Amino acid sequence: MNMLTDAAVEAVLTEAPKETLKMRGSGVNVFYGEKQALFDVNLDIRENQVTALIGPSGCGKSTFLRCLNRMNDTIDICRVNGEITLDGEDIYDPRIDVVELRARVGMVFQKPNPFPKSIYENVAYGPRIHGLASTKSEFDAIVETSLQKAGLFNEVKDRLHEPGTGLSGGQQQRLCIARAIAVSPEVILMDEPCSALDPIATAKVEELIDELRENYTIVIVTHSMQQAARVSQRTAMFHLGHLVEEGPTDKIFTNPDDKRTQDYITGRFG
Amino acid sequence: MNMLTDAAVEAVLTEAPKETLKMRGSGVNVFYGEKQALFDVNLDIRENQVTALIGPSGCGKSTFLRCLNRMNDTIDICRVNGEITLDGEDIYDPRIDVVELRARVGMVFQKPNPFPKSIYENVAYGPRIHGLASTKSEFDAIVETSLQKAGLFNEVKDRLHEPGTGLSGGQQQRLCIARAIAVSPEVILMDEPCSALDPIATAKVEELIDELRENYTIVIVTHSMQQAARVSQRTAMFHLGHLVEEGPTDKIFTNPDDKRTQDYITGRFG
Amino acid sequence: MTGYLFLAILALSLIAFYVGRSTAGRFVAAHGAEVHSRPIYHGAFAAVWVGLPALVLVVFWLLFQDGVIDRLLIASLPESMKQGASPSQLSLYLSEIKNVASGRIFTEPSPEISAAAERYQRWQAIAQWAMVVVALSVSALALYMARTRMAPQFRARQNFERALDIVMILSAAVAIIVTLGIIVSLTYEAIQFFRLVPPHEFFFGLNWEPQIPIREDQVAGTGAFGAVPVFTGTLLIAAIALLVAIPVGLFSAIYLVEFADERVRGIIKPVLEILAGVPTVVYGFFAVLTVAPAIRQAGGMMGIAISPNSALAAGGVMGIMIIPFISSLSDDALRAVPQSMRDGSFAMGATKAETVTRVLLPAALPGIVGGILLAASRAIGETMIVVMAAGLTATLTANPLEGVTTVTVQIVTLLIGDTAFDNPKTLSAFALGLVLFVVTLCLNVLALRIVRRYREKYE
Amino acid sequence: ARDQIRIVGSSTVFPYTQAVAEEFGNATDFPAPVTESTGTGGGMQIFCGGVGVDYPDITGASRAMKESEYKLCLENGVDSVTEVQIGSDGLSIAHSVEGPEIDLTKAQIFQALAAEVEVDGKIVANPYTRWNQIDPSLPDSEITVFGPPPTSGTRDAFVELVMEEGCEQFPAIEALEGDRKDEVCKRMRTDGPFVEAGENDNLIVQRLQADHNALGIFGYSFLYENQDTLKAVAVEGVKPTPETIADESYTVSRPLFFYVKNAHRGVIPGLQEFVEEYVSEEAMGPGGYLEERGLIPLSDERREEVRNAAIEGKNLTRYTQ
Amino acid sequence: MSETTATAPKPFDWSSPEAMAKRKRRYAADRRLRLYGLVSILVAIGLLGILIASLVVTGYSAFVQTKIAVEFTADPENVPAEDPGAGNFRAVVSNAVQALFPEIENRRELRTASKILSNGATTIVRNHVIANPGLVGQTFTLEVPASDPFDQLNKGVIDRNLPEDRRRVSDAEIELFESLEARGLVSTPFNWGLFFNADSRFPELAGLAGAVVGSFYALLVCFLISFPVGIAAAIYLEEFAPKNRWTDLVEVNINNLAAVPSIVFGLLGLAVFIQVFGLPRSAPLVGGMVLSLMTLPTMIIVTRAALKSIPPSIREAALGIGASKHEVILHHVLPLALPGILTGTIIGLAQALGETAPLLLIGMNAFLTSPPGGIMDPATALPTQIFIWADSPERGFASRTSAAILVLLGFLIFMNAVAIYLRQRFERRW
Ligand SMILES: Nc1ncnc2c1ncn2[C@@H]1O[C@H](COP(=O)(O)OP(=O)(O)OP(=O)(O)O)[C@@H](O)[C@H]1O
Ligand SMILES: Nc1ncnc2c1ncn2[C@@H]1O[C@H](COP(=O)(O)OP(=O)(O)OP(=O)(O)O)[C@@H](O)[C@H]1O
Ligand SMILES: [Mg+2]
Ligand SMILES: [Mg+2]
Ligand SMILES: O=P([O-])([O-])[O-]
Repeated sequence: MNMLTDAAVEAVLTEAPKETLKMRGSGVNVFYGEKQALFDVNLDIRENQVTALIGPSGCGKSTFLRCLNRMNDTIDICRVNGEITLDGEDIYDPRIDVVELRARVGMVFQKPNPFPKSIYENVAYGPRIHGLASTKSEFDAIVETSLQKAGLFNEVKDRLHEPGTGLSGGQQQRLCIARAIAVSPEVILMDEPCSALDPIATAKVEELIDELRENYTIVIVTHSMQQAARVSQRTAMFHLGHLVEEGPTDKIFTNPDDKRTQDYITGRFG
Repeated sequence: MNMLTDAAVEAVLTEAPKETLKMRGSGVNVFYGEKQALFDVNLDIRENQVTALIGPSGCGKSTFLRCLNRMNDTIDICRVNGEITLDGEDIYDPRIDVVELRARVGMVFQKPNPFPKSIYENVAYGPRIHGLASTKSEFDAIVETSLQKAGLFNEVKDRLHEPGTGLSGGQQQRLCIARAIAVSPEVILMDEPCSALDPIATAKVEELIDELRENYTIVIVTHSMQQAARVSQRTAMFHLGHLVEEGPTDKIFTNPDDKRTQDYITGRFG
Repeated sequence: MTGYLFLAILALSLIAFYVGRSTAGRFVAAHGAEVHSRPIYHGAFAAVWVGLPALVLVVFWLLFQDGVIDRLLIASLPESMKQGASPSQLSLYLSEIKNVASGRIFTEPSPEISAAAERYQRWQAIAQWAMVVVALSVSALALYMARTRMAPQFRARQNFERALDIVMILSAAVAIIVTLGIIVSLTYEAIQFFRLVPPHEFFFGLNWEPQIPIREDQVAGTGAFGAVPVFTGTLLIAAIALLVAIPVGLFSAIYLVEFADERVRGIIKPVLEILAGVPTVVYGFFAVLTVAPAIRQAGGMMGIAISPNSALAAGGVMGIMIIPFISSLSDDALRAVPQSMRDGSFAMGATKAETVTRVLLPAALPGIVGGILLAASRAIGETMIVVMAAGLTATLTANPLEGVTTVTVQIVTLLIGDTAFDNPKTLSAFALGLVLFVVTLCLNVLALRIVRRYREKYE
Repeated sequence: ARDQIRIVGSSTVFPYTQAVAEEFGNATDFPAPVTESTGTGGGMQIFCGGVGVDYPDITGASRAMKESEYKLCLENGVDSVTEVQIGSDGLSIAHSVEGPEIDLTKAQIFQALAAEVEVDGKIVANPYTRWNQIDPSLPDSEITVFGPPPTSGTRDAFVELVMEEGCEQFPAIEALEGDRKDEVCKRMRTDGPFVEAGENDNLIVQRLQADHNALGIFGYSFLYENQDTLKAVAVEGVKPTPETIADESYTVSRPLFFYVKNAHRGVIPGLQEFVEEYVSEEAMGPGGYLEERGLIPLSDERREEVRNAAIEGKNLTRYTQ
Repeated sequence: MSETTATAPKPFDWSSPEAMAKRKRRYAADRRLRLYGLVSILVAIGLLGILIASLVVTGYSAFVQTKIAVEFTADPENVPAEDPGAGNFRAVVSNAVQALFPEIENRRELRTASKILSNGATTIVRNHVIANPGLVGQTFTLEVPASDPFDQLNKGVIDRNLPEDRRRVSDAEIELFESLEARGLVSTPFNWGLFFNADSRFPELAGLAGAVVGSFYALLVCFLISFPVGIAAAIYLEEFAPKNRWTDLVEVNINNLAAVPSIVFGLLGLAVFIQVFGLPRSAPLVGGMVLSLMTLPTMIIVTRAALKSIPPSIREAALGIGASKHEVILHHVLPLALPGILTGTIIGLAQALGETAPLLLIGMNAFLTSPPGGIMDPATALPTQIFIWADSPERGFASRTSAAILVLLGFLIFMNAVAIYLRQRFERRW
């Protein structure tokens, strides 16, 4: 674990006291048709921290992530049971409004997926449907702040009205992040946000995540151990649909309790 | 460059004498329509070595790779000039046979793209179209050897007749490698073969590359500096369509001549 | 009048929309983020509430108004006129009354009729006004109710979306209703038919001569109802059509996708699509006047006797018509195969032909089968071409040079102009239609199965 | 309420009705009648469906109303119908001008087209496939005759005027009784030489132009319009011309009719006026515009008689006595 | 890597003669496939070309019309000034013919001579005088259409060199006509009547206005029903309906509806719309409704395919920021699927435009001398008009039939062009 800087370790330690619970999954089981993809997962997501989900391919990281804002509802054969709460409220309660939930729990996908609209419209879309702004200048302000927070504004400020699909991969991913931020969610879910990016773009996104943590709660799925180590405060390790272990990132990476975690991490860092 | 093991350095040094030239690009310019993507690239590919192409996104790595087996021919707007030779023969000579060329210079893509056929048929496809085998047992032998070389045989030997698309991402990528090996190419081109894979699968593919080097010449594009350092003997750095510098991997990673290389590498390894 | 009423209802919904939106706008100003739905949804909700019920009411009113007034009118006629009058006579009275009422007087009407005409005019006016009043009050009431339901926490979006759902479900139901309508009407008449003709004769009989006398004194045949040759004829012609269309369509698609450049494809594809839109009558003429004589002449030169109504001519021309179904849909399907599949194959050193036949075609199979299925459906259901170019005589043969008849030809000749549904001749058309429906349904189910089974999924 | 006249019926009478309807629409303030061509039999079915605005006022017929049809009318309350003969139409048998001159007897036509014929005193399935098998003087070519389908009045007329008369020449058939005789005489062969070509006479005309050995059966007006490419086959030595048809020396000619629903007179605006126009001298008289369209006019007396009956609405009584 | 027990494959000599021969064969197969493709396309397009060429060859002459300039005198004796409409215009026309051929003395010959003018001449003159009441008592020149046999004679369809008994016009008639030609009274202008006249028994007067308007109304009704209903149904089935056996059944069933012979839809329309709902026979409203039943399956199938092709990532993106399912569809999916939907609409409408059989059943093959005024008036449609004309004995209708088909094809190509334009406008890449 020579990759984890002292600064990061320090950060984790100093932040420990102000940890409050944002989301909690208890006894989450997920089925795709007959097949069970998650088994009795219990995981807490703490406010203003970055939680990384790691684990080998197919272990259920994305599945768990998508439970957190009920994106799984869009898959017909998917059934979720157990309880997931957001600020103590059960998000699978039938009275809950999914639309509102998703506005509060934003999501950035693995593959950048901007709308085939202009950059401006991509960012303004969320505020527009949620009625967060009404005048042109309000929209302009939201778009600018969001793009700035996503570290994209300077690169695109002259081409706000050109299609978002014309950007490079890394730019598109940051555009998606800006789009997610624009509705001021409380939680942002990111599913392997850097897998399509080159190191420079990756660095930018990682920096961004670090900044966003001030105001948002972030859950990130990643295949890169370095990335998990660099950006997260807590790490959860999944294996074959089970949550193997969960804890402060430095602990998981230096001194995991579980043999499988150890193997997984060192399988790379030999 | 703490990632580069002594063993690797040693390997480079000990192998230096038996280096012979396999492919050479001289003065390669590539245009997509009006836009020039590569500028006067001169690069040698040595036999039985792994050459890594690195550089930021959009710098032309894939473009150069695709020149080496004329996969660029499939893009209407793409024009290539300059000279690229394989064993001293110009591969852009009109008399050259593309089919033969591509059989001799195989390719593995960034995203695993097995054919929607059985695992067996995926591997047998190349030998079948090239008429490398005629009897069932010959095919069986080729399929088995290729899968074994790709380190996949044990995992799939019971399901050879199930669809290749049903494999996991890492398995699919190795299947594509097996497919490429099956026609016994002389050179194998790999475009970010591990970007879609988890660390365990990545490790397996890297091991495989190292073994393949014995018999094949390999060119690999990668975004991961660690990967380049781990698997390659020579590294070429591209930037904005120009070849910035090229040399033995340890030299590039420890003591690059060019400021841009330095920046690019350290931009990640800070 | 009715037109104005529709306009008025439309205007009311528009007003409701603005009322809803501005009310919600005030909520937003007062309660901010606590308001559940955006103002526009409150507006849309109010508009739907105000517009839809009133429209439905008016449509139903219009459907029934005339019937009710007619009945009242007849009831109001003096006994002397009603006495012994048949319903048809009464309908003539009604017609006369209405003509008089609208001023089309050409002989002096009787006083009873004039009086009735006046009554008619009066009642119509009353009915019209009643409709206007009722519709508008329904709208107003709905507006009031919608307004009372509006509140910051009111889920206007969900409610509006539920209304949309209902509209969509009703639309989807139309397709089902049409099917039911077809099945019910065909089945009902087919049962009548099977009462007169034993099913085993219909399903297994080899002799089809439905021209039993329409009138007692006509003799045109003995009336044999063995449907086998009709169905074999249909299959023969459809098979010929597919034999023409599948290779031409598929090869065209392959060429357009893999060999032609984008610009050529942009022109050729729509040009080929014209073939599907050419009226079938035109193809009928083409088959009869150009293709059939040409085939016959060619046969004559080779010493082969060819029927003037040969299945080859009808099927061949039908094949031309359905080319675009196969070429366009296969083109789309081939195009949808990801580039990575092509790259994979080319990188192995495959030629274009090998890539197409071994990788792309299998991967695009579902789309291609879908196109072929649609084309086959068209070929089986096509009417005018075969009516003009195929024979009327049912021959049990697989020889494309002979004349055969098809289900659609029989249905048309049995039905056009003849609406007496009480003899086996006309009823047999429905039995044919029903069996055709079932057969094609089975074909479709089979195709769905095959596609599901052999589909090579590339994701 | 409907304010136009509705007409259905024979496709043979259709062109004449069209002409009158057009003239009527142009010359009067009544809307032009709506005319549909449904075939004689089909027209009768609809026409006899009932009285009232939902049913047509007039139906055209290329043969007289049959008793069964009249009964249908009665059953449905259509008890007063006027029959109006407008003229006659020659049924022509014709072929391409390229073909040889042909003169056929009705017996020969019967032998060529019937399902069963008499050979050597026995009734057998029709064995003839070439004309010269019937009579060596006829051309040595395949029998191919395009004719109308059983749904059309033209077919009925052809069977009645040619086949039934032709079969009388054969003693073994004559000796048959009742239904069986009817069947042998009236049934057309279905083994190929006789081709049922649909209702469209032009299609037959054009097929003949393409196929020089084939014969076709259709209305005289089609022959008249296509004299440059088609020529008539003489039947019993006579070719159809306006004169031979009018004087009935060409025996394959038939009267054309229309039938008026009297209950609709005075109710459907313009019906009476339309009938008057149809039977006017300008329309169906010699030199009238219907003659131009190919109708063979009636004799002067007959016209007078028909005109009076039509205008007065004389009920058809043939089947009620 | 414990698996490297297998031996290295034997090197393959790519330049050996066998290998070369093999490759040669493969290239030949490649060229063959390309050739088949090219031939297929050429065949298909060639057939379309033959079809259109044959139509043009027979139909082009219908686009011009022989006209004869005639001087008419509306003398007050025949045409009362107070009510010109009630005048005896037959007399006016026959007087004009007499004036045209002063040499003719007997009535019979005069009647023969007046046959050169269209039967509609009377109506044309009447309408002209009614429109210009000032003409009563005046002499004026009007170009009236020649009747069909002379039109055909003038266009060379009837061969003047054939023997008289094989000609539709006699020697005497030709002589009269030639004298008109010699006087320069015969002209052959563009036949606007083909587009602006309604149907007529007389080929020289017959036009397509009624059929075009009827087809337009019927298509309008068809579009207004099948477009929204088809799209709504497709959206429901594709996006909202649960995926199970039942929806499979619905899918198969909709595919199957596409195979139902159109005439069965006609039957259904006749039974339901006319007999149960009591809608008027021959009306474009009923025609459009029947056609929409027929196009609905096509619309639904194609729209569903278009919806399916929208990548799920777009939907997920929108859902992920809290758009409701309806909003996702309305804001993102539908606009992106629009090009595909348009293709479906056009194919469906093109099919409806050319469909004949069901219209025959609901009486849209009536003979009508004026265009319909609305969707409830009796009307014909282009294909049924073609059907009627094709069945008419007069020569003039043969070319008019082809011309009508060309007009219909023109319609079709126009619709296709609109669709392609719209498709390209809305096509967006992602
Ligand atoms: N839509 C689906 N239908 C059926 N099974 C699914 C579906 N999505 C995921 N699964 C299954 O659920 C399991 C967990 O999948 P998930 O996508 O959560 O894995 P993951 O940890 O995100 O893997 P990766 O790192 O490859 O993205 C896998 O076995 C997968 O095959
Ligand atoms: N098919 C194409 N058409 C047009 N331009 C292209 C095409 N493919 C690549 N380019 C352009 O050529 C340049 C080099 O692209 P290339 O794919 O070689 O980059 P790369 O180094 O492989 O980047 P990455 O790491 O993102 O894969 C880029 O600017 C790209 O936009
Ligand atoms: Mg995942
Ligand atoms: Mg690349
Ligand atoms: O239409 P027909 O005159 O042949 O009955």
